[in-house]
Amino acid sequence: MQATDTKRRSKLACPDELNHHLRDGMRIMFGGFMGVGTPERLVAAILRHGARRLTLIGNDTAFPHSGVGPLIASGQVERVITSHIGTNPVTGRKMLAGQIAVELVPQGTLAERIRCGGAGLGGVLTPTGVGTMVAEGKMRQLIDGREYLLELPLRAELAILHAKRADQAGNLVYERAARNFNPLMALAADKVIAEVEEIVDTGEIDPDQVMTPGILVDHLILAESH
Amino acid sequence: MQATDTKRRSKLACPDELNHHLRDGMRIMFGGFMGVGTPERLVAAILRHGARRLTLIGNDTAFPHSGVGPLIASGQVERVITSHIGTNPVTGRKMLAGQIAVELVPQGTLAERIRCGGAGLGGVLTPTGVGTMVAEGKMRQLIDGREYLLELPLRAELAILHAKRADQAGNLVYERAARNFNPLMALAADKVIAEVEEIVDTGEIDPDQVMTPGILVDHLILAESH
Amino acid sequence: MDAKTRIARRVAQELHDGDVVNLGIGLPTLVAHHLPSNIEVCLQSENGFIGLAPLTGEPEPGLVNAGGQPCGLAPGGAMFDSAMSFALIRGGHVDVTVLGGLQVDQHGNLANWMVPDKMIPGMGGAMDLVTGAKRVIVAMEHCTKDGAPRLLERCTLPLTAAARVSLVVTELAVFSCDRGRFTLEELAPGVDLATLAARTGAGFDLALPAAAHHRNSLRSMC
Amino acid sequence: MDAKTRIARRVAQELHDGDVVNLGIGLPTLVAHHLPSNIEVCLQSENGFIGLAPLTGEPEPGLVNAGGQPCGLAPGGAMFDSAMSFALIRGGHVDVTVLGGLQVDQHGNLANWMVPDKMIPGMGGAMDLVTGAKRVIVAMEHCTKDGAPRLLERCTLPLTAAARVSLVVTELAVFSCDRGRFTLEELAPGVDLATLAARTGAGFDLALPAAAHHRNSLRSMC
Repeated sequence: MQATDTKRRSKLACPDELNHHLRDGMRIMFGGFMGVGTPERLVAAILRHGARRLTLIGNDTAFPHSGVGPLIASGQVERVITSHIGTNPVTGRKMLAGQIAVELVPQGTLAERIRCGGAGLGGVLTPTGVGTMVAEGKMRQLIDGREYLLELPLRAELAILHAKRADQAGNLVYERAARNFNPLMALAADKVIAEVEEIVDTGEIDPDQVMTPGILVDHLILAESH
Repeated sequence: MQATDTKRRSKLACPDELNHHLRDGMRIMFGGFMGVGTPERLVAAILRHGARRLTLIGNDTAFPHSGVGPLIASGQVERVITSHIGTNPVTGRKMLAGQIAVELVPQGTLAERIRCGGAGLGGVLTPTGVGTMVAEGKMRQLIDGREYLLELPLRAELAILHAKRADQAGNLVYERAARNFNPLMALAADKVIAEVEEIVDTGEIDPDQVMTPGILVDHLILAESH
Repeated sequence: MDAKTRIARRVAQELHDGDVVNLGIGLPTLVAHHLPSNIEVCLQSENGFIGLAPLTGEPEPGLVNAGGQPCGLAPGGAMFDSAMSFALIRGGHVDVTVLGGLQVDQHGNLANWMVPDKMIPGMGGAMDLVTGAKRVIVAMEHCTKDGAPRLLERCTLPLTAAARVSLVVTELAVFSCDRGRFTLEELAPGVDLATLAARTGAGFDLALPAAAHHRNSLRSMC
Repeated sequence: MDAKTRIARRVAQELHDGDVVNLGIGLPTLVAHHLPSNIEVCLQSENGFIGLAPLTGEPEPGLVNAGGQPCGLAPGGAMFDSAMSFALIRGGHVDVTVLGGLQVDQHGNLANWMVPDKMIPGMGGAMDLVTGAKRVIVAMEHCTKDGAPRLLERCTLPLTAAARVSLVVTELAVFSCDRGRFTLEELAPGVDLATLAARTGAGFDLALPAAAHHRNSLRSMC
């Protein structure tokens, strides 16, 4: 059985690690809700790298100068799949100008679609959106006399997450409402990079308190100290 | 806003509380995996109460003398929806004798069906069971060229859970592998009663470490000290 | 007392001790400040927790409400991820959701998430909340800034959810929605029926005297 | 060395450093004791954690493997609920699952969860594991106690999953399943082709010499 005393690898990487995983036209999921729980250092790294024609998937586009907002402003984003753009007027302006495509998804449906993508599920039936524009073009299904919409999985090539604490094995612990979409996206991307405020030795986090198992995380980047 | 200094109600109840919620023919979900994470004191209370024609929903029927095993032996159970009965030969014997109906559900599908029932979802598409007996009678759906089965929600009138620790408000923390189906069932039953090893004052559990929010739990029963 | 405060106060009276309540951004947030002193409710915040409370003292990292503003956490609060947050919302574990509205119609339809070609913020969690909460209360000013009625026979803006609104509270009146008609439950002090009718874009029934024992407030206000 | 140990040792050689592996109850559990010393794998336990390790010292409350037996937890382990456990399994986050089998056929079908009218333990997590793991290895004795072959052209018992088996390891041989045929990858020491063919209920191809650079072990053993 795996020896508990062999060398333990660390997933800690230097901030440039992200560059190896970026390319034009890729789909990126980002954790966060109004920027809270968004890995700002990784967002800055994407800005510096300059990858273009990106599709971003996340709850909202935050504010012009926080969260993923700067990526919207920089013109690197071609498409956003999100539940809300109201706090970032740049997204709205670019959408109306035809510079960014915005697919609006109800927040709970967005969570379930990402979860499906990560959990090997082919889709989920939700009552949310029945009788609204959201239902257009979707398969409907009556279950026990109630109507549901079939919502399909979402996956991405890369997920960028933010966590409070990690161990070297990549186990993550989130703090307060910064958890939000992060644990779901950890399941739903080919490559998962987490920005963390603190890294501790493997074994120092109580296994009961891990919120994202380390096997889902490829690389850890330390958030800049403030 | 809710005053933080008003009286805080406690959900702690006496063990007889369960009697008010039992009736013949009801559906009961029980947490646990091979009996680990099953509320043994609540199982004993059902035995004493004598409610009959029960439908039990849970991962497995444990062993003849642990977990929900004694309820199988007592003849109170008419039907079981479960993934595994192999460790309890009594279940198998009663099934072959036509005394208990057993609906076998793949474990991951059982988890998703309960989650759907608790999350207001109408069903979920899973690849598990395609090409097997499990697919019989189920709607099939091709998504991106892969075949999935539509699996429907499960709910119950009562869920009996086991947790390590609760606060008076009903927030639950599970220990190790005793978590299993408990958090899912907390969402999926009309009434939720949790047996806990320890109760602490409201506010003593770090909100980040709560695994089942107290709003889902109706009553707490203290496990007998050993 | 301004219109928004009046609305928030009135909505607060609809909440019951022990309710799990989600309050939308803006006007609905004010409801929290007008709860009767003898009830305690648990506020759910769709960004991932129960136990939303006013900020007292220093802001905590990561502790923000669904508008992204620093907030507090009541004792007994619990944090979770977005899937769990909406499992609670969609699964009927939230007793009451209070939202703002652009339009509500007599069929219980609500429109509050976009104005085509003009304002498209997105639905955020509103569609799930209106679909999943046990009771949907819309808290809004009776007319638009231009004086156009917001209570209509049929919404003209894209819907948030169909046939889910239970109660509409404005600064002029309280209406319930049931069986395809508005029912006037209450008139605000100093408002007469003719004024109300003129500012309302749909007909409405009066709460029947026979049902008045359920509607003490109407009796006392009319 | 008995048949089961031989099988477990051989399966262990299929695992790679860093793999996330689920080992079924019974024979597959033995694989953990034969891992090469230069690799480290992470064992997933479908009752809700990663980091399954042998029990050392006192049993911890609630810490049991998927067979309900007390076990240990490696540093870096993490616990979760059953929905998350199967999200990992179904979602392709488990690299290898090793399971016992009653029958495997040349189409990659596996039957291992019931014998009608005789033994119906239920599928537990097996259907999800076989459907979702990136690689499915069946570890079983080559024939039944009665000497009937378990490797068949077509399974006669109810399937666990269709066309998902990658490799079958028995005490006599190692077969891969691909394009509707078994391919013999390896013969155990002292076993000849005629004996193998007599005990196997399906035809099989020999691994082509052209592909032998991928199959050094076959070349060395034949």
